[in-house]
Order: sequence, then C-alpha cells, then structure tokens
Amino acid sequence: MAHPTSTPLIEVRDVTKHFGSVIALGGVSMTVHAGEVLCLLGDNGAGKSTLIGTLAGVHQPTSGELRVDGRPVRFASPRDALDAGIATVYQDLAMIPLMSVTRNFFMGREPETGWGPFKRFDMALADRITHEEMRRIGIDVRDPQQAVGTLSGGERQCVAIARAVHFGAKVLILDEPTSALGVAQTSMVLKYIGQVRERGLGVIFITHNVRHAYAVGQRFTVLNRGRTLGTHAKHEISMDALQNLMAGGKELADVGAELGGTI
Amino acid sequence: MAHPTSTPLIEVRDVTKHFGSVIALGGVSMTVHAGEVLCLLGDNGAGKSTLIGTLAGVHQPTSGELRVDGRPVRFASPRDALDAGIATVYQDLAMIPLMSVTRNFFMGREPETGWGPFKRFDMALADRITHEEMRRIGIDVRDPQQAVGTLSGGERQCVAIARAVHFGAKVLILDEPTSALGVAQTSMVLKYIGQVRERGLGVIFITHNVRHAYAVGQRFTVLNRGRTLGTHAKHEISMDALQNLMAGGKELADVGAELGGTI
Amino acid sequence: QAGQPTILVVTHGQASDPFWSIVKNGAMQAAKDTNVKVEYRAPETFDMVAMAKLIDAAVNQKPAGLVVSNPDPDALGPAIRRAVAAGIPVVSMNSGIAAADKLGIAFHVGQEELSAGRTVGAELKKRGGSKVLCVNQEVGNAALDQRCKGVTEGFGGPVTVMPTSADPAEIESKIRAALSADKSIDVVLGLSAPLVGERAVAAVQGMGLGAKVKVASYDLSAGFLKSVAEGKAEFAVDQQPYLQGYVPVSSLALKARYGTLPAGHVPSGPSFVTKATAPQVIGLSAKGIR
Amino acid sequence: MTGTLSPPETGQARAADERLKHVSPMAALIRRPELGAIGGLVLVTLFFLSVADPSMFSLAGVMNFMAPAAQLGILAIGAALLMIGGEFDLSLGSMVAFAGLVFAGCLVVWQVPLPLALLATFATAVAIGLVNAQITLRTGLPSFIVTLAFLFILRGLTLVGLKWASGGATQLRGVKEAVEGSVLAPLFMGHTFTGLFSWMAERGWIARFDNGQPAVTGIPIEILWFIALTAVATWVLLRTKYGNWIFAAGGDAKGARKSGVPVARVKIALFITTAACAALVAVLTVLDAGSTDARRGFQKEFEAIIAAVIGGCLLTGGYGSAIGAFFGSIIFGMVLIGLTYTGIDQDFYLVFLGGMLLLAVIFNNIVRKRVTGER
Amino acid sequence: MTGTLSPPETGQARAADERLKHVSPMAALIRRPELGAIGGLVLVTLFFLSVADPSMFSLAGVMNFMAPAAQLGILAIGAALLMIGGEFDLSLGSMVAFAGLVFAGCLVVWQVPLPLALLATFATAVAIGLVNAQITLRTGLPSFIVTLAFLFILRGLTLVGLKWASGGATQLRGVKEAVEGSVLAPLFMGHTFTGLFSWMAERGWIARFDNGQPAVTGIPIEILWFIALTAVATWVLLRTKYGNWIFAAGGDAKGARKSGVPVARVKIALFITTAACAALVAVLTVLDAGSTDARRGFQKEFEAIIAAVIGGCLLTGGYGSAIGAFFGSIIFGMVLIGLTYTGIDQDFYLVFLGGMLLLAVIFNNIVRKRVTGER
Ligand SMILES: Nc1ncnc2c1ncn2[C@@H]1O[C@H](COP(=O)(O)OP(=O)(O)OP(=O)(O)O)[C@@H](O)[C@H]1O
Ligand SMILES: Nc1ncnc2c1ncn2[C@@H]1O[C@H](COP(=O)(O)OP(=O)(O)OP(=O)(O)O)[C@@H](O)[C@H]1O
Ligand SMILES: [Mg+2]
Ligand SMILES: [Mg+2]
Repeated sequence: MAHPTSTPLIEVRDVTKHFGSVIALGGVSMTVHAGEVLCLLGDNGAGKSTLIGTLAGVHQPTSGELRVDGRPVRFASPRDALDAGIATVYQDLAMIPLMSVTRNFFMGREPETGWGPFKRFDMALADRITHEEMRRIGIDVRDPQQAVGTLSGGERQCVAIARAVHFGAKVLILDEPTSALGVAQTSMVLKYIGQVRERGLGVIFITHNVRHAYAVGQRFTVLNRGRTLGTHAKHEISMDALQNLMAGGKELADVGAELGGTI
Repeated sequence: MAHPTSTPLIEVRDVTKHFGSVIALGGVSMTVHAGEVLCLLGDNGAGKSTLIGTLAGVHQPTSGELRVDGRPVRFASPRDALDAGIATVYQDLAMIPLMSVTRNFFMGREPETGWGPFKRFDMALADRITHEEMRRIGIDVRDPQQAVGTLSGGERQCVAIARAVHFGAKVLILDEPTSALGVAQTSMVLKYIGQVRERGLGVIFITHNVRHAYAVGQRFTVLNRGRTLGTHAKHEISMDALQNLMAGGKELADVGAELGGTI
Repeated sequence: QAGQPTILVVTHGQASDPFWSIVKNGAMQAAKDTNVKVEYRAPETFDMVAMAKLIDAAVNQKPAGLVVSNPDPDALGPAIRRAVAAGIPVVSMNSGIAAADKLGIAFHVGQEELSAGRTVGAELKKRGGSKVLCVNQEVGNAALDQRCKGVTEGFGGPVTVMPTSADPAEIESKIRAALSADKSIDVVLGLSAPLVGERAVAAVQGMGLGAKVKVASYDLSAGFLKSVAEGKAEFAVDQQPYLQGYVPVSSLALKARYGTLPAGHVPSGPSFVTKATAPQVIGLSAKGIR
Repeated sequence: MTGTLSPPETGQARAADERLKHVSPMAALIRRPELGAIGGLVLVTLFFLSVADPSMFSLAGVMNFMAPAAQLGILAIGAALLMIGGEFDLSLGSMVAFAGLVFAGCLVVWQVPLPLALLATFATAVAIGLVNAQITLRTGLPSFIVTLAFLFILRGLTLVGLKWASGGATQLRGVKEAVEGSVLAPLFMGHTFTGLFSWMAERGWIARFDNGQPAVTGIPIEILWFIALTAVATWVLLRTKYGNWIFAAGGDAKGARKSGVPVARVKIALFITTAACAALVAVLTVLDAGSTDARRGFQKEFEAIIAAVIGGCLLTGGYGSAIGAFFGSIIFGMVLIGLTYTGIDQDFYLVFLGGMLLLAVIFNNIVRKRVTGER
Repeated sequence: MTGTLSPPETGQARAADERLKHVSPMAALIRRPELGAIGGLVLVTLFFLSVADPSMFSLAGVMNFMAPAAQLGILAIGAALLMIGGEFDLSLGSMVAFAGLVFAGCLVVWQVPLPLALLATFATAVAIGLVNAQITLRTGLPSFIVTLAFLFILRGLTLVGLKWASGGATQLRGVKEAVEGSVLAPLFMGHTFTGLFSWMAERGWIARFDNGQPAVTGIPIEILWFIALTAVATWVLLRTKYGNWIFAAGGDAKGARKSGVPVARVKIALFITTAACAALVAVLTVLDAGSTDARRGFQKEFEAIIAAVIGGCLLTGGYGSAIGAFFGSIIFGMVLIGLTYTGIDQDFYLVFLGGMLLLAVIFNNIVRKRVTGER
C-alpha cells in the first residue's frame, strides 16, 4: 500500500520548531504517499500537533524543509496549505462558537450563487450539504443554523471532521479526531478514513488509540519528545510492540498487567 | 462493591434540563455510592455533560431533584458543589490559557501563608505541589509558571485531572478525562481512579471507551438522547453488550465486522 | 400656565460651562421676571451640526420667540432663516453680530469675541506685557479660538496659544512648564477664570514669579476675583453673560405681549473687573450671576 | 470530494426531533437579535409620545431627529461592521474632521471642482484606514490603542490645517458657494423628493409655515444614504461570503485563519470601509453646514460605538448586526434631540441621556433573552 | 487528599529537560511583561532629554509632570485592576466630579468636619461602584454600556448638584478654608518631606527661586498615594489569592466560576475599588484646588484606560499589571506636559501626543516580544 518508489505527496525533512526557549520539534522527518494512511503516534507533548501545524501552514518551521509533490514549499498561512490541497482537522477544532454550524462548515470556502457584484453565499445549498454530511457521520443536527457553541463536545468534533473530509483534496490531516466521539461516530470516522485512502488521498491520522491506528493505518511514525523514533509498516510491527514503543517501553507492561490489558 | 442499601452519596431524581427550545435532559435518575465508580456512557449529544453540569453547579436543573448524602440540595454555583465536596474535570477543562499552570491548578483554592491582612498566596508551595502532581500523572512540566495556553492538548487535560484528583473530597466527576491522553497517561489516570475509589470516594467517570469503563467501573449507566437506558452492574453485562447498548444495537455489528473488531 | 408665551434659547455652550451657566441663569431670571416660559438648549460639545438641528427642533415647536448664539453663520444660517420664515422673532446673542442683519435677526446682544479679544490684547499691552501665554482649555471651540486670535491682533506682540484639557492639574503643570521653559513670558491669559485663571495664579505664585508675571483671564469666578482683589491677578474680562441671557428673553417677552422690540444691537462687553471693582463682584460671581 | 462517499446507513431519517420543544412559526420569525433593538426603540418612542411636545412626531419633527440619527448612523454602520470583525476605530470622529478639512480645503482654498474634491477626500480616508489597518496588523497591537493615536493625530492635524487654510481661524467657510451648480452636489446635500413634498404641501397634507413654505421641503439626503448603507451592510453580512469572513475574523481570528479565511485582508477592508463612512459623513455635514471647524465629529467615534452596542454588537467581536446599529442610531438620535421637545431642564440633559440609554439597553436585553430563550 | 496517592513509578527524574534552550538567569530576570512599559518610558525620556528644555528634568520639572501623572495614575491603577478582571468603568471621570461635589458639598455647605466628609465621599463612591457592579452582573449587559450610562448620569447630577449647592454657579469653593487645621488634611493635601526639602535647599542642593523659597517645597502628596497604591495593587495581583481570582475572572469568567472562583464577588470588589480610586482623586484634587467644578475629571476614564493599555493591559481582560499601568501613566503624563518644554509649535499638541503614544506603545511591544520570545 505504501509506495516507497513514487514521489511522496508530502515530505518533511529534518524540521525543527522552537517556541521562545522551548524546543517543540528537534528534527523530524516523515513522508506520506498517495493512497496511504500514515499514523502519527506519540505521548502527550511529543510534538504531534506542532508538526501538523507546520504542514497546515499554522506554524512556520524554524529550520528544515517541507516538500509537496517533491517541490519545496513554504506555507505563509493556512490558506496556502488549503490551496495546495491539504485539509486539516485541528485538535482545538478551529471553530467559531458564536457562528452557526453551516457558517462554520463553509468558513473560508463558501459556495456562491448569482453573478458579478450580486454573488451571494448560497445558504440553502450550504444548509443542505451540512445537514447531509453531518447525518453521514451519524449526527442529526437539529438545525444547521444553530450556533456551534451550543453543540456537545462530540458533535463539535463531528462538524470539524465532516468539514475536512468534505473539502479534502489531496491530503487529509486529522489530529485526534476520534477523541471525543461515541462508538458509532468513531466507527463512522474510521470507515471514512479507509474510503478516503481508497480514493487515492494521503491521510495523516493522529491518535492515542493504537487499535484505531492499527485498524486503518499502513505505516506508523512514532514521535517522542520532539524527535522521530522511526517509521514502521504495518507488517513489520505488532499492536503490542507499537503500544510499547509509543509509551516508552517497560512502564506499560506493569500498568497493562494491573488493569488486565484493557487499555 | 455498590452498596444498594446505604444512603447514596449522590442521587439524581428525574432531572430535566432545557436550553431554550432544546431538551437536553428529559428525565434522568441515577445514584452514586461511596467507594464505587459509576461509568456514564452514551452517544455524542446524549446529555452526559449536561447531567454532570447540574451536579457540579454549572447548570440549574429545569425540574427534578438532586440529593447529596440523602439531603436535597440546590447548587447555585460551582463553588457550592465544590464546598459540598464534589470536584469535577470538565470536558472543556475550565482553564485560563493566559494564566500559569500553578495558578490554574490552585484557582479558587489557593494555599495561603502569613497572617491577617498579610496573608499571601504561597507560590513556592503551590509550584512544588503542582510539579509533583503533574509528575505523578506522567507529565514533567518544564516550568509550572508557564502559561497553560502553551501546553499541548494532553498536557492541559493532565493539569485538569491532577487538579480534580488533588482536591477531590467526596465525589470525583471526570468528563472524558482520557480522551486526549497518551497510553502511559491513560493508564496512570485509570490507576488513579481505582485508588480514589478504594479510599472511599464516589467517582463518576464519563468515557466513550468501553474498555476503559469496564476496567475501572462497577456500574454503568447509559444515556440516550437525554434519557437513561438503565443502569447495569459489571457482573450483569458483558463488554460487548455494553458497547452495543451504548451505540444503539445493530449498527455497530456491521461496522465492527468491517474493521475487524478493533474499535 | 396656559397663555404663557414660550421662548426657546439655543446656544453653543454646554450647560456645565461656567460662562454659559451664567447666561442660562440670566435667561431663567428674565423668564421669572417677565412671566414667560423659557427653555434653554445646547449641544454637549461645540457642535455646529447638532446645534442647527436643535434650532430646527425649536422652530418645530413654534415658540413666541427664539434666542440663538451664532458662532458659525454659515452652518446655522439656514436654520435661523427657517425660523424667521416661520414668523418667529429671533434674537441673537454672544456671537454672530456681523451676520445678524443678513439673516433677518431682530437684534443682537453681546460682543464679538474677536473684537473683544482685540480690546483685551490692547489692555495687556498697556499694562506693560511683552509676551503673552494664551491658555485655551478647549481648542477647536471656534469661540475660544477667536478670543486668542483677537488678543494676538490687539496685543501686537508675541502671543503663544497653549492648548490644554479642562483638567486643573494638567493646566497648572503646563503653565509651570511653559514659564520655566520660556523665561520671557510675562503675561498668562486664561480663557476661563475658574478653569484656567485660578490655576494660573496658583502656578505663578507657586513658582515665586508673582512680581514678574501678570495674570489675567476671561470671565469671572469668585476665586479669581479674590486674586484680583489681592493684587495677584491683573483683571478679569467681563462680557456680562447674565445680560446676554436676560435682555433677549425679556425683550422677546415684551414682543410677545406688546409687540415692542429694541431697534438696535446691544453691546454687552467687554468690561474689565479690576482690583478696585473686584470685591463687590465676588459674592455675585459665586452665585453664578456675574 | 462532495457527495462521493457512500451514503449513510446509520442515519435514521427522523421527521422531527423529540428533543425540540414545539415552537410556533411566529415565535421563530421574531427570534432575531434585532428585535431587542426594536424593543428599545419602541420603549423610547412610547416615552416621548407621552411626555414630549406632539410636534416631535410631526413630519418635520421626525425629519428633525432622523437627520442627526442618520449622520451618526452612517458612522455606526461602519463601526458595527468593524466591531463584528473584532476591531475598533477610535479615529472615526477625528477622521470626520480631517476629511472635512480636506474636502473644504479642496473646494475653498484650491478651488478644485466637486468631483475631484470628493475623490481627494475619499482617497485620503482610504489611505488613513489603510495605515490604521497596517499598523494594527503588523505590530499586533490592539486597534484600540493604534486608532486612539490617530484620534489625537488627525484631530491635531485638522487644527493645524485649518489654521493654515483659513489664516489663523479654526473655521473654514464658503463651501456652499463653491459647489453651487455642480451636478454631483444633489447627491450629497439638501433634500430629495422636494417636488413630491411641495405637491403634498399644496394639498395641505403637510403643515406649512405662515409664509406658505412647506414645513418639510423633502427628505434630507443623509437619511437616504443611511438607509442604503444599512441595506448594503446587512446584505453583505448575512448573504455574502464576505459577511461570513467578517463574523469569523471577529469571532476567533486564529480559528478563522486556520480555516482559510483571509483575516488580514478582511480587517484591512473593514478599516477602509469605516474610514470611508467617516469621509461620507464629513462630506454630508460640510455641505449641509457650508463650513467646517476643528471640532467636527468630536466624540462621534464614541457615539458610533454606543449606537452599535445598543444595537446588540459585542465589544469582543464576532456578533452583531447592521440593522441593530440602524435602530441603535435612531434610539440615540431620538434621545439626543428629544429632550428639546420636553419641558425637562437642560441641566438634567446628561442624567436623562444616561437614564434613557440604560433603560433602552436593559429593555433590549430582556426582549432578546425572552425571544432567543435561556442562554 | 494531598500527597496520599502512591508515588510515581514512571516519572524519570530528569535534572534538566533537553527540550529547553539554555536561558541565562539574567535573561530570565528581565523576562517580565513590565519591561515593555519601562522600555517605552526610557524611549520617551530619551526623546525629551534630547529636544526639551533641560528644566524639564530638574527636580522641580520632574515634580511638575509627576503630579498630574500621579492623579491619572491612581485612576489608571483602578482601571487596570478592573480591566484585568474583565470589565470597564467608563464612569470613572464623572465619578471624580461627583465625589468632588459630595466632598466639597459636605465641607462647604453642611460644614461637616473633614473625617466625616471623607467618609461620606468614599461611602458614595462605594455605593455607586456597587450599583455599577450589580447592574452589570444582574443584567449581563457589557459593563462598557452600563458604566457609560453612569458617565452621563453622574456628570449630569454633578452639574445639578453644584448649581444647587452654590446657588447657581458651576463652581463650589472655599474648601481650603473649611479644612484648615484638620489633622487629617496633611494626608490628602500639600507636600510631604517639606522639612527635608528646605534643609536641602539651604545647603544649595535644590534650586531656589529669586525670593529665596526652594523651587520644590516637598513631594506632592498624590505622588506618594500613587506609589503606595501601585505597590498594594501589585502585591494583591501577584502575591495573594485575590490576584489569582482577578486574573481568572478576566481570563475566562465561565471557567473561573467552574473552578470555584467567586467571580461575581471579585467583580463587585473591583468596581468598588475603582470607584474608590476615583473618590481618592476627587479628594486630592478638590483639596489641591480648593474648589470643585462641573468639569472635573472630564475624559479621565478614557485617559486611565489609555495608561493601562500602554502599560500592557489587554482590553479583553485577564492580562496586565499594576506596574505597567504605573509606567503607562508616567509616560502619558510626561508626553502631556512635555511638549511645553520643547520648541515645537503648540498647535501640534495633539499630533505630538498621538505620535508619542504610538511610538511608546510600539516600542513597548517590540521590547516585550523580544524578551518573552516568539508568540
Ligand atoms: N447551551 C446550550 N444551548 C442549546 N443546546 C445545548 C446547549 N448545551 C448543550 N446543548 C445540546 O444538548 C445536547 C446534550 O449536550 P451534552 O453536551 O450534554 O452532550 P454529551 O452527552 O456531553 O455529548 P459528548 O459526548 O459529545 O460530549 C446536545 O445535543 C447539545 O447540542
Ligand atoms: N506556543 C507554544 N509556546 C511554548 N511551548 C509550546 C507552544 N506550543 C506547544 N508548546 C510545547 O511544545 C510541546 C509539543 O506540543 P504539541 O502540542 O505539539 O504536543 P502533542 O504531541 O500534540 O501532544 P498531545 O498529544 O498532548 O496533543 C509541548 O510540550 C508544549 O508544551
Ligand atoms: Mg496535540
Ligand atoms: Mg460531553
């Protein structure tokens, strides 16, 4: 499923990112190919969101290089990344609580109708699409004109995911999309990820749930304290080994035993 | 482990909650006893956070009754609930991004030193406790004076949990505490929940992860669209049955099969 | 009561301005004395656009007479013309004497700020001043700006305009600053006795410059007049604002009852209150009559 | 990839959600935040109807308080858009004075024809709006403090410029003479529908003065501008993508940027729009008064923000409406002029203004909460 | 349940985190947001040192600009605390006038002794602060609009009250005579350390006037109040739990409430504190001038907010410092008075004020960003 010989859709080369005196990324490299799901794993604070931020144009890397389709790029803003076909679900969702679900869904990419100076935001179409996409993910919004601030945590996450999936063009980045989701919604999202991959997009999927990762991922990159611990294809590594790698080895054995391997 | 004969620590009787025209809770009843972990399960938007909000004094119920130690109470503010010994981790964490980790940790319950009008916030002690409690949960904060806004999603969640655990007196409420946590931190938190229970506190634990729930819970209450589907003790229900109940029956079977039972 | 004629007064001075509060007191006293109803209106800042609307609003109420101040005949002219067209007798006061005849105003009471300023400038020269600091507490208020301009023309020597806010601490500090930065200033002229004049006396006395720097001010206040009486200040310029309020109202009351009106303009100032005359005026000034 | 994923198997099509209380279509219709501002307006109107001279609500009286309300309102619409977009412009009032100086200076001092003077005035405003925006965006300082600096700077420059242009005074006159006969003038000065009004006066439908002139000669042109701008702003806010961007930029600039909204460009456009509104008011008032002075527009930035807040705009951005600002301006204009029609002493003017504001806003708030349900 | 859980097995004790760049203790020391305001002050001072008359920085010159800065500063400290707590008080300036009326009225009209007059003044201020707070909290309206209403109402009441108290004038005088000999008076008027200063003048360490009087007779009492209040406010903000509550209430009122911070009580206390600061300024200025008038404190609310923002307070609440407001007030006071010492045409007064403000704030911002690292 991975295509090691073809040009990767996205290539990250030795990227570092400093915030003031904090070194959030200390040299990370990674590739994503078309038609594959790359899972990004790692402990809290490992730097996953920061790495994703540099790919989505939110942060500019302190050093290192990004390549899209083999060409070096610099994203000055998230808009640049979107224009390059990279859609992202952010861990903090990037939604405006006071705005309606529909307005949030289409924020920055509003469908228009009419001509010339009388072009207008096609609200009817937008409402319809929003309602449909939300239903698909298993949420029946009462009213797409309802403010996002009144949605539950999981419902909000669903809006963010539905939006990214709807607009994803070449690469879809999902930062812990399933963390607040119920069982039905989670399985929906995982199925979606599979469908998206089959349609030839590259997906970067961040999660703490190794089962979820193992269910949809082809390759697994583990970050630890701002550095890559290496990338493994699915056939090279077992779920338990992945789990251990992610949490830093032996610590987990104890805990796992104690809680009856249920984590 | 549940004590059906003793007075429950917390009893919820037929509580409803309306937001304008939205009926978020349509009559919910539930009890929590000392020394037990009650898991609250349910789909996105089922009303779990709203129910918790009424227990924590954030919302006032539209109708119905709350009892603490058998006495009916009305919490006018979260402070009342805290004073009654109920500590809560909110799904949205309730932290101030611009303030330091220590200041957030002790917000509302600052340790003081000195006397009379010269009483002051004992910052050295607070820093030490914060650092210690965070280390326990597996996060080594670089500097407790760092602003919470600069922490990663999981690190922030850890601050919220450590705070609630530290101040929990009688009842500890956790609204999806493990959703953004890494493997090591998750196992830490689950172990904590077990320890807290053993020390005789009542715990209400909200999660979407049935494994987590099953690992630490004694009883399971399932909410669906604002109503209770019933409460089951651990020995009465299997993990799979719980999973099905939570997601609404047959839907899950398909999905589970497709993804190889990995959710 | 019914049958009581209503006279409306619209001016450009806020009710809280010491000068205009005296004008208002005069108008209200005239109302009492001549048994008419007077309503006094003014915009809250020097705002010609708003004032024109207030005149329009007054015209809508068809009063028996209208009193206006007219610091900007261009802006207020059309509204005044409308009043005249509506058959309302209009008297202007304080400012706008030059435009009075053109607009069909019955007569004018007051003194043009510009010419009053010239007289003050000349008086300061006569008293031996060589460089004047003109302290303006509300720059952009055209009426106040004209006071300084007139002084400049009448004085014939260097006059520095110093803009300040109406804050007493700031005014005193700035006067001190100006006096220590420019030692050649020997006259401080305030445009308002209570706001600036009293502070100027305090600054000059505080710096021990009483012998060298003369202080004078427009308008009256009890505190400033006391300084004049004690010789700490030279004089206060009196435009007789009470008169500017009283005369138009009482004349319009007579007009409403008997159809009589003075045939010419009434000059109301400037007059100077000096050391000799100050003591008699203090008490009246503290009551807002002078 | 719209619509290419497999259709949902799980979405049970539910006709109605049992978790929604029944709401009548009427209640849904009035469930708009603007209703609050209308409520405030009704309250204030009722108050004046009961205590003020009846001439206040004659045709002439209404035109009389609508004219200043319209001048304020044009600024308030600009301020409201900018506030929704998350920024302030405190230089608005000084901008009116400065644009007035440029406009009157062009006409009177340089004897430039009206169209060119208009061009110069609006160009100046756009340039200053751009400077405000650039400094705010580049430095990351709050726009409050940046535009505050320009409040002082522009007011000061107006004073200096006026003294220079008029040879020492702070008033510049003679504008009406300068624009006489220009074809563009009727767009910015005087009244419209004058023919209609004198026809109505002839029939006796409108009150006339003793000399036979109608009491109202037409609709002051600023009222038409005000209505037109409100309509355009409402349309942009609610019906175009730019409106969505404005709400997003003000609601959460970071989140909006992440979603691809060109936040910087939106804010620049808003600063420029606001400055252009100020220039429009400058042109209207200078032509109306025939003169300009150094105090023009004094504290108007403040009043504009008040009107916008009365109309329901949040100071923190991301929420509000142009219609709200429209009604807010009318409330403010009505209270401002209304006292004249009552017998209340002028000394109580400010007490009255403050009290009415508070009442209108509290009432507005109650109505809004009532119609939109518990928060 | 502090410290009763089992100790961590997983926390690898790490001496230093490899993900921290090395930072010298010096750099850590200066990594405080206040440094920005100090930077702005240094810039402004350097500017005046190079262009202004040297008498500006003589002892007398410094006292001269510090006195108004201190009066503004006392208000700014209150405004800053309130802003950090997430609210505004626009009635601050009118409050100064109203408290001044109450104070002078007690002394002059009712001939009440000074301690009782002080009590009445502060009680009035506390009551009005409480009203502001209650209306804001009960209605949920923005404090901006509520206190704005009181800006008007209090200013209006002051005028009405003054006319009543003085029998028709807008000034009430005779305060100095009324407090003569009171033991409390030196706490609120005149200068301190006068003995020291005349001793220094005798040695020739202080310049003397031609009449032999020392140029500076002592430190104006308001400067001491200013410094004392700054110290107390800083201590409360940084070292007490109340400070934590203030930051929390302003940073996110909902979150703070959920964590058990008594947000409403904190805000009430802040409104009252701010009103009390205004009353203190009223007492100081009334005793200083010996009279009060209807324009006292005009637009001071505005200047206080400016000073707080120059000092780094965020308008959105939750961030700022009393020290910052301290330096902000001094910057503002210095710029306000400073131009008089330079040879620049006084007509440029406002241009200069705006320009210097902008420069100081931009510089402040650059310094702060530099020292606290990339955002
Ligand atoms: N303030 C509000 N106004 C209107 N509707 C609300 C409000 N708060 C919650 N709701 C609605 O009430 C329902 C229950 O919300 P709640 O947050 O309790 O769900 P939850 O069970 O916690 O879901 P999740 O697992 O996604 O966190 C949701 O459908 C939500 O849209
Ligand atoms: N703006 C910032 N300033 C300072 N430090 C920051 C900033 N943003 C992130 N960091 C730090 O960088 C590190 C990496 O953060 P990041 O959010 O990338 O972690 P993550 O892998 O996404 O963690 P999680 O799984 O908890 O979301 C964290 O230790 C965090 O404290
Ligand atoms: Mg993250
Ligand atoms: Mg929830």
